[in-house]
Amino acid sequence: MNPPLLAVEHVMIRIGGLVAVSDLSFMVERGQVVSLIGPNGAGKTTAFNAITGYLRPRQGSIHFEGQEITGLTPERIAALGLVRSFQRTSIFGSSTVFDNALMALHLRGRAGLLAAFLPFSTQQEEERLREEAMTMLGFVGLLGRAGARADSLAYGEQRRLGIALAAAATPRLLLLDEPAAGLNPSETAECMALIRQLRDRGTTILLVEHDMAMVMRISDRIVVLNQGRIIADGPPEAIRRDPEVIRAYLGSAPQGGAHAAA
Amino acid sequence: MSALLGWGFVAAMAALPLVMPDPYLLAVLTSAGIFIIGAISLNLLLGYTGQLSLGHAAFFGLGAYASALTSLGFDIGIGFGHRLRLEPQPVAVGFLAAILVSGCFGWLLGRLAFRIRGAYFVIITICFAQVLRMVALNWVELTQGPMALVGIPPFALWLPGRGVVELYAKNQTYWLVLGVAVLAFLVVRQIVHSRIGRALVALRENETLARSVGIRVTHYLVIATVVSAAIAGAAGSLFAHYVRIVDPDVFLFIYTVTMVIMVITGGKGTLWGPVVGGLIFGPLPDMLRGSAPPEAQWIAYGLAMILLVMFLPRGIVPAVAGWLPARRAAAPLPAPAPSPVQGGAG
Amino acid sequence: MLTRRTTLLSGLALPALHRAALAADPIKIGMTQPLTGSVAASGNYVANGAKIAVEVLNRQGGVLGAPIQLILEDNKSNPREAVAAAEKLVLRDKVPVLIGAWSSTFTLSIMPKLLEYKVPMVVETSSAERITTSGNPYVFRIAPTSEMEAVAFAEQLGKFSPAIRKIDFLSVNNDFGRGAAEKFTKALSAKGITIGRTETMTPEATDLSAQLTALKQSDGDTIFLTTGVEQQTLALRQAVEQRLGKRFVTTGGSFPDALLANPLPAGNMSYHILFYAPWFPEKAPHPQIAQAYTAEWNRNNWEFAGLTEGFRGYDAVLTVVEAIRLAGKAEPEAIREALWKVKLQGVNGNISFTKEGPAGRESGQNKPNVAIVTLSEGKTGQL
Amino acid sequence: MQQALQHLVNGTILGGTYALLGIGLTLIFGVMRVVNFTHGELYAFGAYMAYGLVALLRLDFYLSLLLATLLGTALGAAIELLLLRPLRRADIDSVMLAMIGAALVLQNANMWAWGGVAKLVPSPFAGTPLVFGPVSVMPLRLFVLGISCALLVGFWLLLERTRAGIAMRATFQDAETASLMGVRVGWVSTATFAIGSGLAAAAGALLGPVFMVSPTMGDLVGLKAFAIVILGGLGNLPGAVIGGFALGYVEEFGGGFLSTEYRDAFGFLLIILVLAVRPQGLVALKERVG
Repeated sequence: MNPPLLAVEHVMIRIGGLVAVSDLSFMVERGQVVSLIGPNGAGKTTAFNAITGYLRPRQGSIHFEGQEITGLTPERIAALGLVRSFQRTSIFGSSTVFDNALMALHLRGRAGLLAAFLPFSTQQEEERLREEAMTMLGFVGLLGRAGARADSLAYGEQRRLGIALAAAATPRLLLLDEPAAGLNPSETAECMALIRQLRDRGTTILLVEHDMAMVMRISDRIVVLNQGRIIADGPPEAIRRDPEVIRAYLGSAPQGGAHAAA
Repeated sequence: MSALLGWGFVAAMAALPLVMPDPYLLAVLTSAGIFIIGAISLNLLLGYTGQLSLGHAAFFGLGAYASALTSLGFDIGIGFGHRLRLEPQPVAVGFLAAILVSGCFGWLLGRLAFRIRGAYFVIITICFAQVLRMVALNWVELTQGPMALVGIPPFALWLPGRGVVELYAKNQTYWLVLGVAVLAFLVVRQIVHSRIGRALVALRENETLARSVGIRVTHYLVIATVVSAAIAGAAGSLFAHYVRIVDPDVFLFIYTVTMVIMVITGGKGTLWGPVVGGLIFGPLPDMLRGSAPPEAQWIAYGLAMILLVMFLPRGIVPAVAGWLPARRAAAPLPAPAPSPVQGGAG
Repeated sequence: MLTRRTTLLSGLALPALHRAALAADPIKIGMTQPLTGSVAASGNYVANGAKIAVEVLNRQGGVLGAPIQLILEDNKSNPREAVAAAEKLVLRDKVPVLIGAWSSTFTLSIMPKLLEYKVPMVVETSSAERITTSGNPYVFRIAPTSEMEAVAFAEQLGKFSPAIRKIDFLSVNNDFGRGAAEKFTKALSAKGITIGRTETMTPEATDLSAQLTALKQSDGDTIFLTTGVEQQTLALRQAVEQRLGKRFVTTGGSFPDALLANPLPAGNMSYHILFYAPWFPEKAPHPQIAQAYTAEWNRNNWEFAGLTEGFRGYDAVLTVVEAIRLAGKAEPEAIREALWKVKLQGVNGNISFTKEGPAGRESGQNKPNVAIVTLSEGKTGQL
Repeated sequence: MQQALQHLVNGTILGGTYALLGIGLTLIFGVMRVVNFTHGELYAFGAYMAYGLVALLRLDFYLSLLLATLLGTALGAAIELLLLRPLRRADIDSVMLAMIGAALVLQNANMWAWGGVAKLVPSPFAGTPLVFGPVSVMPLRLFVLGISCALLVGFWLLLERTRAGIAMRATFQDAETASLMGVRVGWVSTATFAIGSGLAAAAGALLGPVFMVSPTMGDLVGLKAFAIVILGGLGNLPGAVIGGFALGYVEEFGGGFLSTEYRDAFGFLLIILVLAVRPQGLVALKERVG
């Protein structure tokens, strides 16, 4: 039997003496959209950072496609096919949108130092990368802005570019950190459509999101974190009815809780 | 600047000795040219990776020593009764040795400093140059210490039909330095426009994001440091065979400062920045000669640095490129033409 | 001669000849000294000495009926700038003769350019042996080498009481300091003196306690101190702090003048090898010349201590101008040949050049005089 | 053994002065993220002011030291207002280059004004050492050590006990939050740079009489100050004191027992070692990811 795409087992993380995540275990199966939710400070972003190598867990292990990735660097993990987006807008601000896409396609290229001096050897690769970049920009609807400086884009466009950058190299698992944060309802709808398209393309998605309506509609499975540990794990309908989840949200979180209870 | 304009500029510089055979002008430009090569190499680090190396004179000096020692030969004890000997080699071998040795030390520093950014990198590079200076000063058996390596042969080139020719005349050394500068420029340009260059710019602009899309920080920083150090070593070699004496002062901080000024005032992260900055700040000290008391010349030099940084913080080349109307704004989709990554006016 | 030069330099030197040949123009002398940077103090002293020599000579009518013009370029205490300064003087100002460049390193960096442009240079301060032994026929040194200084000193050993038996060195870590330690070791061990340890210091160092404490452990009776004025002062003062209780002899011709106004505590006497002792101009080899130099210097209200080094520039200009007079024209090759014929009375003594280095490519070397001055409680005396 | 004792005393005295040099630099870096290349020149400035006041104007020695420190503080404030404030939004290398330019200007202005010849500053202290058994020390150097310690303690009190100090520390830790809490970061920067410069000038005024005063005296001192600050951790105040003493002892014992030739290299070697072995311990701020 195949191992799950991502398996997080008994992970504990400390940040500056505080336990941010105490005992985290969950799995992500291929082809799903899984959401990681929880009140503010529950440790969602910390968990993301641990999975993608930006933080090293104190205990526990993380496996990707059966291979242990605990303690690997972010770039190694990305090379294995696990890429993330960031909560704060994260783009290469002073480069053009098109160059942003090309940079994000790093893993799709091979050319090394020697190739830089043999332009003919890489011509084919460069052409292919440019095509892929255009395709990706078309996919997120930014083709018309390819020549603009990335930091001149509107906020919603920058968020979409952020997702495009993470998805560019066609990872097998894509971690999206609050992709809809700060978006208006129509932009949120576009964002949801984008996530569905990515899933249909064969990319498994692990999502952290505050917008409960969106989470409930898009997720195949939801994992609920509170105070550094998992309090529930199941399909949306089950989570909606879970008493502990309701208590956690009503007890501590001002926003989002209403959605959950609704 | 389009390629045509660039080659036109090179042709004009190459024709200069024929049009204006003033040996003093050529001497000043040759000396400036050597430091422009250093600045071009520094720009790869400072401009494209964002790492400010204030120990760049270390690579320059290593190149100078490596080249001088290879062409002079040496015979030193390496402990346990063994000796390491080298017979004097042709200057061209020294030039290659300079590139190799500096490149190796670049690798070392790149590995050593791979976790270190910003001010820490600045200071570790300063320390690196200082330690090398102390070694050059005190390893008398190899370097002659403060007594300096003298009698270094001038450049020699193998020319078809004429055999090996020593380059004494001003215009010949000028052309050689110009040639190496063009090569250095092309090397940096190729790297900047390649996949590696994109990775470097990505790391500079947003390291966290760059790592998340799989760009290996250490790997690319080390590549940049090695190439940058190797080119600086080539400049050091030219310096050694031009001045024909090498002493521990080649590691002086002021040499690094000279290169940093060229890069930043010209426009870091633009291919032409170090060239433009170098053509201003290279000859500036010589142009100031005789104009005022020596201290005042230094003060003018310092003030020029400050004013340029304050009024053209991004450097001359980006500022000029900004004035040129709408060249970039009107640019259509970059594909399929090769897209200069942050190439500025390059 | 002319044709060879023109072919070699592809015609570049030709304008220089034309310019210099015009008799009505002033006759130019190029000089490069460290006027800024770490060794600027001494460089300015030497430059001042040269300036007053030019004034004195111009008052007497210049040379060959033309006034003398001194063109001074800063070498910024660094070898690259030394080369730049020399090229500017030769190529832009077309000077037929150079004086320079204080430190041995700066002089050595200019030397290939002398061969290239075929311009002679009078070396006024640098002490490294190699300057005159490397086969550069354009170099004429009036300054003593460390070896000459050591040998001259060894002749005066008998004047010390109690006698010197074992010596240590405290040397600045450069050409000058290391060279002196080597040559004094050679000259003095030949006289049966035991050699102890050698400690070095970087030129910029101000705290010498580690070196001095280490030297205290030696059982030598005398320490030879070779460095610039500033470090001489520091070392002598800090030696009192570390209670070294040894005799100090400074070499190299500079004098820690700051200790005149701020003397060391009573009972500390130091010895200084000088090439001109301005306190006793009447005892100089040619008192009249020395007094003229001293008077001119004081008229400018320059620091008295500068006299000990300024004479180098003064004597260098006297030498160059005498060579121009003998040559009868201000042309590099003629001046070079005339320099061999110079027989002159300078502040330091008689100046004339003997041949040194490989046959056929000899450099000129003058044999200067040495004076040993004592300093105690802010008062100088002669040994 | 006697030698070791003397080295210990020498190292302590040297370390005290190094700590004084380091603390101003580390403060400025910590609050302003500026690598201050004018530090050595402010040191030289303080020394020249002390020389001018004591030797030329014949003012009282102690008063002169105080005035020299205040003048250094004023010069620091001027540099901050004229140079650093307009460059607040510039990136680190532009600021560094401007500071190097300022250092060139200051050094050569010193040279122009005072000439290249080194000066001795007369002091009222006896020229004979105090002797304690096998070790000896100059009274002037004890005075300098005492004042250095007093300045370090006074400075610590300023940071801990005063409103200005609290504002500085807050900026030190997180400029953004500090400004949200009502700290006027601009003026904190000016004050910090002025105080850091004042400390450098004080070090110069104190050490001028111990050593000598010359236009290039700031060069080596500037480099040493970097060494001290890196040893202790950039922006770490107690670290600068520890780094100062560490460098003093390393140089003194290394120079005394290993090799005087490499005496000045020991500090730099130590830094490279420290940075190579424990870079993570020295990288001051953790980036927030996400």
